[in-house]
Amino acid sequence: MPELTYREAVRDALAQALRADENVFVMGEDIAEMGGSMAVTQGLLEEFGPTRIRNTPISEMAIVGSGIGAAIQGMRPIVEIMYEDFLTLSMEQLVNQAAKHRTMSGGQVKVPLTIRTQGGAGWSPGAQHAQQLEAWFVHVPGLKVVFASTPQDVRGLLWSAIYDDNPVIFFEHRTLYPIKGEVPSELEPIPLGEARVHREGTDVTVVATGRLVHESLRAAEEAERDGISVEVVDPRTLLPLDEDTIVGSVRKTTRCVTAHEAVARGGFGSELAAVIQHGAFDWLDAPIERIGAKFAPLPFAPAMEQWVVPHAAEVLEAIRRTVARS
Amino acid sequence: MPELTYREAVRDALAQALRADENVFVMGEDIAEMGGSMAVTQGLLEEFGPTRIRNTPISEMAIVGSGIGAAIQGMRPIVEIMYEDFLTLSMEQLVNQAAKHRTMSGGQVKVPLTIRTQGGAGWSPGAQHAQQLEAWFVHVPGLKVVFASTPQDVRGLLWSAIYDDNPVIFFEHRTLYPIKGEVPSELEPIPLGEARVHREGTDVTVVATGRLVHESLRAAEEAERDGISVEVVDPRTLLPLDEDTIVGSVRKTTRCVTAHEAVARGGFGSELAAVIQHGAFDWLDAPIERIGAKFAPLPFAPAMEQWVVPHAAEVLEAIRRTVARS
Amino acid sequence: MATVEERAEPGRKKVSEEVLRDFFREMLLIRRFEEKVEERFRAGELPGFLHVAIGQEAVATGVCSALALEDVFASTHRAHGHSIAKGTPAKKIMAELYGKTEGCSGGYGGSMHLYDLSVGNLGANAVVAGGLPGIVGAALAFQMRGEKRVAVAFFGDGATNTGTFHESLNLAQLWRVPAIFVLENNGWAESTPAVQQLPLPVDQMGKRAAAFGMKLIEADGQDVEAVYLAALAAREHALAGKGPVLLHLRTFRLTGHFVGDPQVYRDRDELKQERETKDPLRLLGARLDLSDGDFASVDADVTAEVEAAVEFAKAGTDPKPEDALKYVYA
Amino acid sequence: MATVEERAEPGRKKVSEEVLRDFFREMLLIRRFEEKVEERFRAGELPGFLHVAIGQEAVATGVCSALALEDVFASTHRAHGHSIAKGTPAKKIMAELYGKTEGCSGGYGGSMHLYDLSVGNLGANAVVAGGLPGIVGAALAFQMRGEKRVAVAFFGDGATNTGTFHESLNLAQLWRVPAIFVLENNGWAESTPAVQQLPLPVDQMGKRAAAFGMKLIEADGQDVEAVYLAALAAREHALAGKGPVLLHLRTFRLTGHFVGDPQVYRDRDELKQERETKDPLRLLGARLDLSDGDFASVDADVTAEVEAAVEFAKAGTDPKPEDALKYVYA
Ligand SMILES: Cc1ncc(C[n+]2csc(CCOP(=O)(O)OP(=O)(O)O)c2C)c(N)n1
Ligand SMILES: Cc1ncc(C[n+]2csc(CCOP(=O)(O)OP(=O)(O)O)c2C)c(N)n1
Ligand SMILES: [Mg+2]
Ligand SMILES: [Mg+2]
Repeated sequence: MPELTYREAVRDALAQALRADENVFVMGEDIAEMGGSMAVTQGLLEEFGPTRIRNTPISEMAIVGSGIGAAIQGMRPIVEIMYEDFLTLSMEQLVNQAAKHRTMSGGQVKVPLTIRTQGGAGWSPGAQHAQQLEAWFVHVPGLKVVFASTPQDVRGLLWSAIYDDNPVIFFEHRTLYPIKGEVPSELEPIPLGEARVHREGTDVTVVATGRLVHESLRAAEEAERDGISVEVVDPRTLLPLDEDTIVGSVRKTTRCVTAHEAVARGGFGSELAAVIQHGAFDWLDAPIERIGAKFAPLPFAPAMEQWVVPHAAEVLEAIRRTVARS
Repeated sequence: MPELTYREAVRDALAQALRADENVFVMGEDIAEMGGSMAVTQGLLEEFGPTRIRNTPISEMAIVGSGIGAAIQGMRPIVEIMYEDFLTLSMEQLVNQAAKHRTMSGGQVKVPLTIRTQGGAGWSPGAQHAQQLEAWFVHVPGLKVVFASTPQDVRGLLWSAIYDDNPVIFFEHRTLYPIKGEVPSELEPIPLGEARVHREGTDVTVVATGRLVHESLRAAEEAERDGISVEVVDPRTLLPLDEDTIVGSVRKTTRCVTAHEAVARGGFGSELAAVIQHGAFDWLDAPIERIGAKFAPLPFAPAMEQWVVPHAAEVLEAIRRTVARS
Repeated sequence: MATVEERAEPGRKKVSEEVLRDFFREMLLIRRFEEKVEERFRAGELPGFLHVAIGQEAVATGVCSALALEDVFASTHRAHGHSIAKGTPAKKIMAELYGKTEGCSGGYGGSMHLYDLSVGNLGANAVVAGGLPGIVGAALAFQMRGEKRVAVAFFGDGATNTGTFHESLNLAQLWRVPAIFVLENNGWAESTPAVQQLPLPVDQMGKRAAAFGMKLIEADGQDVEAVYLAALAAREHALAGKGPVLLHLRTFRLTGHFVGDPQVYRDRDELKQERETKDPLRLLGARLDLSDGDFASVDADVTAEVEAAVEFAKAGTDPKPEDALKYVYA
Repeated sequence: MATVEERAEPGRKKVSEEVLRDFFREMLLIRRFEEKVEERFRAGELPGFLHVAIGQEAVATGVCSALALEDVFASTHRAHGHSIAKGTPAKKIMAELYGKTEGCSGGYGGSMHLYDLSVGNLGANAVVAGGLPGIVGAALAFQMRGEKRVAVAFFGDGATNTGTFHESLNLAQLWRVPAIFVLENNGWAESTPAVQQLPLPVDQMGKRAAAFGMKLIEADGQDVEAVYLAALAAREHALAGKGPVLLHLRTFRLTGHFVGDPQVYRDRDELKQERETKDPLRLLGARLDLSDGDFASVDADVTAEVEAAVEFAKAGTDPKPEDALKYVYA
């Protein structure tokens, strides 16, 4: 199996989708000549030309909204919002328009739009360039929400998102772009709505997304040295959620930690905890521990930033806390 | 004690705050001559004049943002966003600016801004005029979030919000404006961050917000006829959350139902469930049941609308489910 | 201000009397439809939140008559007229207002969310300016595929204050997409008069086109012929690949903002005067020199159509509660 | 376009040579500061995301010199120059970039969030146009309290495409608040050239004022005297209660968008030519006819200040991790 970086995997999915269907096109800020602020779209302009690889003005509302309009006309636009912090500028179109057109029209309209975005701390950008906002969208019927953590997943899921007939908000994590991983030689679409069990285990389940998948795998290895067997599950699609796999895992292990980089309060981990405590109530041997960023806007100074967002150590401590309960 | 409607109680808090401090002013769409689309600000223009009671153009971003700027200069602006669905248009200013200025400035800046808004289903407005979006803001450090359910609470909490030195998003529920209730003859500020126990009980705790407080009280009365004793708690302030009162109540009753009108998935009830399962794990005798809107954009036709949003009946069923667990 | 060439002058008679009579019929249909909506709302039969466009019928008819079936549009909270004028049968709209499955949005939308893809209605929008970005995208799709179609957005003067308006026109002009932005300038945003919400004098709102270098065409929104000619010119411009057009139409809202609005904020005399001098149906009737008999026969005809629409709607099917979940995803 | 009276013509010499020499010193300080930032970033000493404004110093110095201490401003991701020019000591800014508690934002902000309330810096903003609405609000507060102060927003040509820009200028003009909107038009939004992001020709961005009926003042952004005079005129206008001003300054970004930007998208020859002909320091140096000795002495002076700033910053205190929670609420 070939190896790709996460960045290359995104690019490959885009390129293949662009080749496969002329209705697919990409638009966003600085995605053409510069190849995007994360260098994800590099080379696409050369292959597909400026009609299909479109730089836009700084106008997140119009970017998303024009994507919606084109999608309704049968295109499959992929729009890039440079940092997910700037999704705040397009919430109206995402929430009131993209998510609702289909229901409001009584099923006449389809919105096959993909909104790619990225974020994440770890590089001292300050408070406005590193938020993790996926939880908001899980609260919005009509949207689908994906957050991919590996090269293989990001490629297979992005393909499915592009060819899904619904608006999909597709989260990438900034610090994952350079990581490498094996991918199938042919792109294999990964259905939306299926979790991935990264590691089987018997004592605790860690349900993690994005960067925290990797931190959790690290924590799991550490825990194993202490004789704790950890199962690591990545929902990958946050909406719709693969409750069966997640709840099934916790029923097996009887303990659970949720882990994401987003602020813990009101985060996706809360939704997970709510679902899991309900579905695995009779199985649970310990309260579900939620790991997420501490409750503060992200400060600039590295010492504070690193302390605010979670790492393997916090996941490991939480694992230990759940196991300490008899 | 005098009786006021919820609408009058909001108006009274505004009027008293305007009288007490000349830094207080009100702005929003159609709040002046018309008195607001919910008739809440009626009469304020006459008493306080057009400088302090300001109609604005339709520009939710600028309304919130100029409120922030004025607040930083020492004013205490109260801005009204006509329907909370339109908060989607000001998310950038709410989340990236209002919530973060204080931290980003290393404590130099204060933002004593109140954002009043309202929403809620039950009158067939369709999908874009009845969302309940409070859960999003609970995920944003730096904001405070209030959702008041009675005349007394709405008056006392609004006063505290206006005089709080932080940005407070203040949710009112459309269908509550006409309800009546007793209020203290002198306005008594209610501290932010304190839950209210509406009704004591021993078998189940219902933690409810907004309209669902009233539905839950109705359900509790019904349940009592079956010999089930229900405690009803309204957090009132969603952020910061009075975990002690809520968790304490569930430790006592050993069962819990959360109830709000917002979509259940990813809603504030998930945060409550996550907190409660953690804090009351050893006490819980049944999984926490979450009641919220079903997973759909709100349809127009009354039969569908009524089915999507929850009422006393759903709360009652959930109460019964928790009690059925031995 | 637009040059004289860009203005469709009211005096310039280019439309045959026959066509004008058709316009009259349609405008009267819209009027009677909305009067019926007001009546049925007051009778407690119609749920929800309703806005009529009484006084603005010439805009709906004038613009939509200039469009082809394959052209698309997005409307606002004030959508009945646009929807009828673009070709959705009145009965399907009425059925929607009654929340029936026979409605043009299957009972899911309501008055503020009328859709009808079969005639290019991409949806009315209850968020001010919410439909504009989508129209840019629709026009972009037409441009990318080389289709000779235009995409049209209706919106009010209040909407021009939104960031969404600015971003949409800006992007449309940058990419020269075939879009027409129809500014239906009635000088009010709900209760807020022009002077309280517009930094430009109400008649100079066309200046907003200058911020984008966009083609501006202006016409008297109470004169259906002028509107029609202006819309034809706008469509021609857009289809010629010359880019989008801001079509500025000054019009008058001769009723409340919403059905049931007591209009406490409005000067009674002014309103009365506007009703007497600005009613597009009166103006067109006078111009056509309709006899009482002529008028009565058209009126009977459209009134019957509206009555039939109500019958159709009332006889319609209520959706099942659990159908709410039917279209969350495609 | 602005009338001739509204233009601060480059030729109109109104500023004494002494003042121009002060301007020169400050602009060189900004230049050396930012060169040092680039150097320290490449050396791996500075965390985060940095943007310098090399080539745009005349804007910072010209505008801020026209302001009083009690005037306030909001800046952008490209904030070092504005901050120095409004009076924050270079060392406090450098300490911020090093993430120290001695920094002007206590180490919480970083380069994109420089604050200094003591000199009226209400904060740099990493969200394009994010600071504009707040400036309207600040100006509103001044207006309501009858204070003779102006509030100033800096932003780029790219920012004029945002809805936030439109809503802010619209509201400011409607309410005639004493705000100055400084459009620092360098013809680029990151890698995207004017022609790909602006529907108007780059030199005609002043037309955006027409959408609001706002006063427009334009000047050559590379000529510090012209900028200064234009800013003075803008301030006078705003303080006279005549409403806000769009101050359009054409300028040039003589470096990458961010520190480390390889500028693959940029024509090398053009950049080289711009560096030779558009550098505001060269232009001012030539005008002042500075001798090599003069220049060297000013340079030594500001370079020493920058070195001292680095020393100060490096000797600063790192915040404690848990201080992250200190200012979540007031
Ligand atoms: C974003 C948003 N803000 C506020 C409202 C409430 N609202 C509905 S219609 C309206 C006035 C619209 O004025 P205009 O655009 O001129 O249209 P008109 O009603 O005159 O046809 C307002 C403020 C809304 N629907 N959407
Ligand atoms: C809302 C938003 N969208 C995108 C970005 C990413 N971004 C940062 S600077 C920039 C270009 C800004 O261009 P301009 O306003 O002209 O300022 P300049 O960089 O030229 O000084 C972009 C797109 C952002 N910070 N905020
Ligand atoms: Mg209007
Ligand atoms: Mg620029």
